[in-house]
Amino acid sequence: APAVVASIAPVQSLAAALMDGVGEVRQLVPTGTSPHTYAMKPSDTVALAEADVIFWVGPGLESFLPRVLGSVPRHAIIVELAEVPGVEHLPLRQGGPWGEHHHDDEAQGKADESHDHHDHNAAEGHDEEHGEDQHLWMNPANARAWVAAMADALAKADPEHAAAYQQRAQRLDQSLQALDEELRETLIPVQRLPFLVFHDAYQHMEKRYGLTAVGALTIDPGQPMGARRLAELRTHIKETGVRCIFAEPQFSDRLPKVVAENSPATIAVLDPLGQAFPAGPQQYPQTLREAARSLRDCLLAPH
Amino acid sequence: MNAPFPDLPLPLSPEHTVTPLIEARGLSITKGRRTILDGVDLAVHDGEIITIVGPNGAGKSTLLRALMGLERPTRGDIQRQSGLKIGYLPQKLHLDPVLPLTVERLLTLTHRHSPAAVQAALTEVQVPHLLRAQVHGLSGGEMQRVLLARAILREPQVLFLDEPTQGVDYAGQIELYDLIGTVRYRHRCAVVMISHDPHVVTATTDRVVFLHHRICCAGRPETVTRHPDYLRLFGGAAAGHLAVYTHHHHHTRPTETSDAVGGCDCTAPSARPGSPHA
Amino acid sequence: MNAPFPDLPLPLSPEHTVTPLIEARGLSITKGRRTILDGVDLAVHDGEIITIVGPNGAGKSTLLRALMGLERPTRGDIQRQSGLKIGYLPQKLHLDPVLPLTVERLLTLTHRHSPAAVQAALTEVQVPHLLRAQVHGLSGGEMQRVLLARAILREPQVLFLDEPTQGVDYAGQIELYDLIGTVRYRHRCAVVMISHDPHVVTATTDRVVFLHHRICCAGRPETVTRHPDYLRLFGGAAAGHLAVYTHHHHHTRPTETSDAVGGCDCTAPSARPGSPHA
Amino acid sequence: MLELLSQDFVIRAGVAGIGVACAAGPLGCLIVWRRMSYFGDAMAHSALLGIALGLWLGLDLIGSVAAVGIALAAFLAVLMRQRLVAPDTLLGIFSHGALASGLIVLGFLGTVRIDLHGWLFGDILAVADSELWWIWGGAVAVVVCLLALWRVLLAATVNSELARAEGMPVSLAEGAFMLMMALTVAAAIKVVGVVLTTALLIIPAAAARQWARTPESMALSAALIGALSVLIGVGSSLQWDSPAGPSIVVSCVVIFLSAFTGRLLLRRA
Amino acid sequence: MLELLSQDFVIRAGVAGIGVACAAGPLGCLIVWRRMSYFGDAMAHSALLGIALGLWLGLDLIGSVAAVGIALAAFLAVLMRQRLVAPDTLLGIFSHGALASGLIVLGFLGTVRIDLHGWLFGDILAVADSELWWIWGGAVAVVVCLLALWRVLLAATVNSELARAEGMPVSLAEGAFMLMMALTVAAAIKVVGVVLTTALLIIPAAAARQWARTPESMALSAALIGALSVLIGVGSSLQWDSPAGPSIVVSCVVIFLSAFTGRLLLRRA
Ligand SMILES: Nc1ncnc2c1ncn2[C@@H]1O[C@H](COP(=O)(O)OP(=O)(O)OP(=O)(O)O)[C@@H](O)[C@H]1O
Ligand SMILES: Nc1ncnc2c1ncn2[C@@H]1O[C@H](COP(=O)(O)OP(=O)(O)OP(=O)(O)O)[C@@H](O)[C@H]1O
Ligand SMILES: [Mg+2]
Ligand SMILES: [Mg+2]
Ligand SMILES: [Zn+2]
Repeated sequence: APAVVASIAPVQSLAAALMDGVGEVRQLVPTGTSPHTYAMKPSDTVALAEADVIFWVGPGLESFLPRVLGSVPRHAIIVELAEVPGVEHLPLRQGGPWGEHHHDDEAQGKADESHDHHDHNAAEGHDEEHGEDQHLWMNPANARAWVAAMADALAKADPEHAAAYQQRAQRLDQSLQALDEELRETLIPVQRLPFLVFHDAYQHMEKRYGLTAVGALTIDPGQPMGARRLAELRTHIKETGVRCIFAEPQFSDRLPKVVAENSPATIAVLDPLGQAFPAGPQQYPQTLREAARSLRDCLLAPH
Repeated sequence: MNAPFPDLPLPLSPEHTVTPLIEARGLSITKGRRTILDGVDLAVHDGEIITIVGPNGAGKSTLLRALMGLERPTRGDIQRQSGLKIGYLPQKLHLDPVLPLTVERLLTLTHRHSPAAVQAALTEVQVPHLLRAQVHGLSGGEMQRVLLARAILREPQVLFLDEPTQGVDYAGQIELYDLIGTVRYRHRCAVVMISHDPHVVTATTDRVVFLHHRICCAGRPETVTRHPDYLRLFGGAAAGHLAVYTHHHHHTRPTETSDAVGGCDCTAPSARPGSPHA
Repeated sequence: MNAPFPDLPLPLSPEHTVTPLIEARGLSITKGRRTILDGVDLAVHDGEIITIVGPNGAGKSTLLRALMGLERPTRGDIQRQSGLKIGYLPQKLHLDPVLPLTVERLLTLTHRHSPAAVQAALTEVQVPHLLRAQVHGLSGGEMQRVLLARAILREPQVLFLDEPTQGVDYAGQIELYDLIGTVRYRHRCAVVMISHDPHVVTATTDRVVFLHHRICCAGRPETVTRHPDYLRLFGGAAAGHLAVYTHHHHHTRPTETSDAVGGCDCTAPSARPGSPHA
Repeated sequence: MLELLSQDFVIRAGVAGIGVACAAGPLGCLIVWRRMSYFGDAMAHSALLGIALGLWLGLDLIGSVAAVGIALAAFLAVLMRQRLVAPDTLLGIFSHGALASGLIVLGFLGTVRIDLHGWLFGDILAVADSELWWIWGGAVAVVVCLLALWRVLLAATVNSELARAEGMPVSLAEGAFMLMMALTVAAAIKVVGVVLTTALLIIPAAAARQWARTPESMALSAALIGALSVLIGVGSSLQWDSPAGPSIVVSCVVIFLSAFTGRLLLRRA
Repeated sequence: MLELLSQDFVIRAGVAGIGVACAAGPLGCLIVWRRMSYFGDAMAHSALLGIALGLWLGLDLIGSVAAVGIALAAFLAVLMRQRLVAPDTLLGIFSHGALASGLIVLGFLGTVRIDLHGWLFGDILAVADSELWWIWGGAVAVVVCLLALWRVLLAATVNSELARAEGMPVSLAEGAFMLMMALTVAAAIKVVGVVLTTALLIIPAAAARQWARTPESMALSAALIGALSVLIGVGSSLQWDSPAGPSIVVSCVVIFLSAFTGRLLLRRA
C-alpha cells in the first residue's frame, strides 16, 4: 500500500475512508494544534520524505508546509486540495457585523485581495489563491470534489488497487451526498435565524445551507479586536435579533461572553476541526454533523 | 578645623576587657588559588579608631568586607554583636543612572533621617549645595564626601571606611579626617579605616594594623611606624611627614610605648606589592 | 627611583610657537543650569607636563574629557591635531564582570602590543604578577596601576591622567609619579594630569593650571604655589610639603620666574568647594 | 463616541487597565532598574510549560502554572546573585528553555486541545465584572507589599552590598519581591494578556525616567503614565476600532518617545 | 537510529544548525555583554510590523521586513548611547511597540487573515539544500565581519569612552554591527525560527562565560557549545521523536546549567 500523509484532521478522515482496509493515513498536525505554530518532529519529516501521496489544503492554512515540501526531495504525488477542480471558492470576509450597510467593506476587501495573507509565500511560487476562505471542508460538496481528486491520486500512486480506490470513492461520494442531505434537513428550520460566530470558519457551510450568519467577532483568532467593533456587534445582535453566539473550544469564550452580555443571546460551541472525535473515516462526518446539531440546538432552544 | 572635644576622655584602650563589637579569629580567605587573608585575628572595640595599612592587593578591603559579613571566610570565624549598627563607605561604588537618585535620597537610602540631619551631614562634609543634585552627575570628590556623610549620618556603632578621602581635594582630606576623628566622641562609634596616607596613620589613629595577607604588625601608631616594613611602605618620606603633621592635629594623644597587640613579626617575604602572592 | 634621563634637554617651554597638539579656546560647558566650565583657554604642547589642580567639583575632569572630545562644548572650540595618539586613564572605570577580561587582554584592548611590551609595562607599574589575573578581581590600587600601564603602553602623544594614583599605596605613588615624569622623555609625550597632591604639583610639573570653573591662574609651579587661592586649597601644609619633597625629585627644573599664561586673577568668589556654584 | 464611551465593557476595560497600570508603575520601575524587563515574557513562557506539565501529569492547570512560575522565580532569585550572567540573559535562558520544554512535553502528549497562544493573549475588552474586584484588590495588595518592602528593595537595587552591610534584610525582601512579582505578572497575563502586561510594566517606567529625579517620583509618574495610556488607548480603540490592547501599548510608546525627545530638546535649549 | 541518522534531512538540520551556531557564538557574546539578549525577539516583532506595513502599502514583503528591521537597528544604535534607559528595556519597548503597531495595521487591513506567529516559527527540519549554502555563506560573512570589527566592538563594549578617547571609530563600528546583527538575526529567524535563533545566540554565550577568561575564548567556546547542542539536540530528537528545534534549545539549557553548577562545585572544592 502507498504511504499516505494528510495534513489536518478532516483531510485525514476522508483519505482514511478511501484507504480503509488498504493502509494507514498519517495525520501531520495533531487535531487541535495550530498548524501555524507546529514544530515538526523527525517522524513527521520521515513520513513526508517516504510518502507516496501527500494531501494538504493549501499554503493559506498549513503555512509551514510549503517549506518542508520544497526541501524534502521525493517523487510523491502532492495534492493541494484547494486547487482541485469543482471546489467552490469564497472570498474572505471581514470581521465584525455583516449586513446591508457593510457591503462597501466587503468591496474594499476584494480590492485588497492581492495583499492577503499568503503573500509571504509568493516568493515560493504559491500566489494563485488570494484572500480565499480556506475552511473548504465545511461544505460536503467540496469534500466530494476532494474525494474524487484524492482517489485519482491514490490510483496513480498505487495502480494495483486503482479499482478499489475508485469503488471506495464512489461509495464515499454517495455517503457524502447523504450527509449533505442530512445536514440540509437538520438546518432547514434554522435557516433564517441569525447568529454570530467567533471566527469566520463557517462560510462554506453557511452558503451551502442558506444560514444567516450576521457577523464574526474576528477574522483571525490570533488578532485582538477593537472596542468599536465590539460595541457595533453588540448593537448589531440586538438589531438583528441574534440568538446564538458560537465560541470555539480552542479559544477562550471570554469575548463571546462580553458580546452576549445584556442580550438574550446565548453562547454555544462550534468546532470546525472536530477535535472531540478520534481520527479515522468517521471523523469528518461526525465533525459536520456535530456542527449542524450544535447550530440547530442552540438556535431552536427556547430563549 | 581642630577637634571640638579636646578634653573628653580618651577612647578605651584596646587592652580593655569588655567584649568587642566584632572579633575575627583565624580568618582566612582564598579566592581561586590565591590566599588573600591568612589567619587574621582582629577585634574591634567601641570608640576606637583602627587604621589598616598595607600595600596594594594586601587584602585590606577584603578584611573589611569580611568583618561586615560581605565575604564568607574560607577558614576561621567572625563574631559580631547582634544588631550592630554599621556604617560603610566602600572603596568603589557603581551607581546606575537607570535609577534616578538625588543626594538627599541617597543619604536616606537605608534608613530614614530628618531633612535637618541630612542637611547638617552634608554641611559637615562641605557640600551642602549638593542636597538636590543627581548622584550620577557628581564629581569623584563630591561623591566621596556624600558617601562619607551617608555613612556618618546613621550614627553607627562601627564605621567602616575604605579609603574615605580618595579623590577628595587636599584641604578637604584634612577636614574629613578631623571629622572622622570627632565622630567617635559623639556616640562612642568605632572606626575601622583603610588609608594609604601616613599622616592619617599617625595622627588620627588609636591602633594601626599593618596587613599583608596576614597581620605583620599591629599596635599604637608610634610603635608600628618604627617598623622597617612600615618605613619601606611609606618610603623615606614617612618620618618627614610626621614632623609636618603632628603640629596640626592637636588632639593626638601622648605617645605610649606599650604595644598593645604584641610585637611586629612580619615574616612575609616582603611588603612590596610587586612580590609574588601565595 | 630618580629620573633616568637627568641630562636630556628640557621639554619645550609653554611659550614656544609651534602649533599646540590640542588647543581649547573660550571653552564653556553647562549642564542643566550649572556652568561647569566658563571660558577656558588651554593649549597642550608636546613634551610638557600640565597639572590641573582645583577643589572638588571645579570641572577638572570635565575639562580633561572635553580636551579629548568626550564632552561637547556648549561654547568655544577645541582644536586637536588630526590623528593624535591619546592615552587616557579615567577617574572612575566600571568594568562589567559579564565580560571576562584578563589584565593582559585589557592592556591590548584598543591596540595590539607584543607580549614583551605588555610584560614590561606591568613591571614598570610593579604588578608583573597580575598579567593573567581577571580584572574584576583586582583591588583598587592594582586596577589603577594596570590602567596606568595601559595608558602608557600605547606610547601616546598626549597622556590624559585623571588622578592617576588614586588608591595606590604611598610608595607606589612616588614611583608612579617618577614614571610619569620619565614618559615624556621617551617619545616627547605630553602629559595632562589632574592631581590633589601638592607634591606632584611642584615636583613633576612644567605648568600648573588652577581651575575653578574658570582658570584662576596658570603658570610655572613656583608662581602658582605662591597664589593665595592655591595656598587656601592646599591648606597651611602646602609650604611644609615643598620642603619635604623637593629633595626627592632630583629632576625638578630650576625655578623660572616668568609666568607663561599671564598673572593670577582669580575673581571667583572663593575656591572652596562649599561655595555655591553658578 | 460619547454613547460608545458609556458601554459597560469599555468602562470595565478602562477600570481594569488603570488598576493594572497602578500596580505596574512601581513594580515596573523595580523591574527596569534591575534590568529584568523581560520578566513578563519569562513568566508567560513558564506558564506554557506549566500547562504542558499539568496536562501531562493530569494536574490542575492553574496549580501547575503557579507552581512552575514560583519555581522559576525562586530559581531566578538565586541565580540573580551571581554576576557573570546578566539578568536579561538569565531571563532569556529561562524563557526560551521553558517554551522549548513546554513544546516538547506537548509533543509527547499527542493530541492537545488547547490553544497555547489563547492563554497568552488575554483581551482587556473581555474583562468580567467579577475580575475587576480581583484586579483592584490585587493592585492594592501589590502596592501595600511594595510600600512595606520599598526601602529594602530600593537599597538593594542601588547597591546590594551596602544594603546588606547596613543590616537590611536583603535576601528576604528579594525573595518576597520575586514571589509577589511572579504571582502578579501571572495574574495580569491571564486577564489582559502578556503583551499588554509587559508593556504596562516597562514602558511607563522608561518614560517616567526621562524627568524623574527620585525613585519615588519615578514610580508615581510611571503609574500615572500607565493610567493615561490606558485611557488614550481605549479611547482610540473606540474611535478607530483599533485593537484595544495594542492601542494601549502604542500610546505608551508614543508617550515614551515624546518624553524622550522632550528631554533632548530641553537639554539643547 | 543509525539508519535515521543518514536521512538527508537530519544531515541538513545538523549542518544548518552548526552553521547558525558558529555565527551565533561570537555574535551572541557581544549581545550578552551589551545586555541585548532580547535582540532576537525585537527583530522578530519588527518583522511582523514589516509584514503588516508591506501588506498595507502593497510593498514587497521581504523588502519591507528588511527596511523595518534596519530602521529599528539604526534607532536602537542611537538610543543605546543614552544611559537613562537600559538596553533590555529599550529592546522591550521596541519589541512590544512593533508587535502592537503590527497588529493595529493588520486590523485596518480588514480581510487579511495572517497568522503573525507563523512567520516566526521556522523549522530546522525543513531546511532545504539551497539554504545550506546561504546559511554557511552567511555564517562565514558574519565571522569575517566580526573579525574585522572585533577590536573596536570589544573596546567599545568594555568602555565606550576609553575607546573613543583612544581614537577608535566606535560609532561606525557600532552602526555596522547593528546592521549586520539585524540582517543576520532576521535571516536566521526565517530559516530556523525565532526561538532557536535567540537561544543559540544567548545560551551558549552564557554557558561559555562560566569558564572563559578572555573575550576571545568565550566567543570560541560559545560557538563550540552551540554546535554541540545542535548535535545533541538533533540526536535526541531522533532518539525520542521530539521536535528538533525545542530539543536543541533544551540541550543548550542543560549545558548551561551543568557549566554553572560545575563552576560552583569547583569553587567550593
Ligand atoms: N575574585 C577574585 N579572584 C582572584 N583574586 C581576587 C579576587 N578578589 C580579590 N582578589 C585579589 O585579592 C587581593 C586583595 O584584594 P583587596 O581588594 O582586599 O586589596 P586591598 O588591600 O584593598 O588593595 P588596595 O589597596 O589596592 O585597595 C588582590 O590582589 C586581588 O587581586
Ligand atoms: N550631568 C551633570 N549634571 C549636573 N551636574 C554635573 C553633571 N556632570 C557633572 N556635573 C557637575 O560638574 C561639576 C564638575 O565635575 P567634574 O567631574 O569635572 O569635577 P572635578 O573637578 O573633576 O572634581 P573632582 O576633583 O571631585 O574629581 C561637579 O560639581 C558636578 O557635580
Ligand atoms: Mg582596597
Ligand atoms: Mg574629577
Ligand atoms: Zn480558521
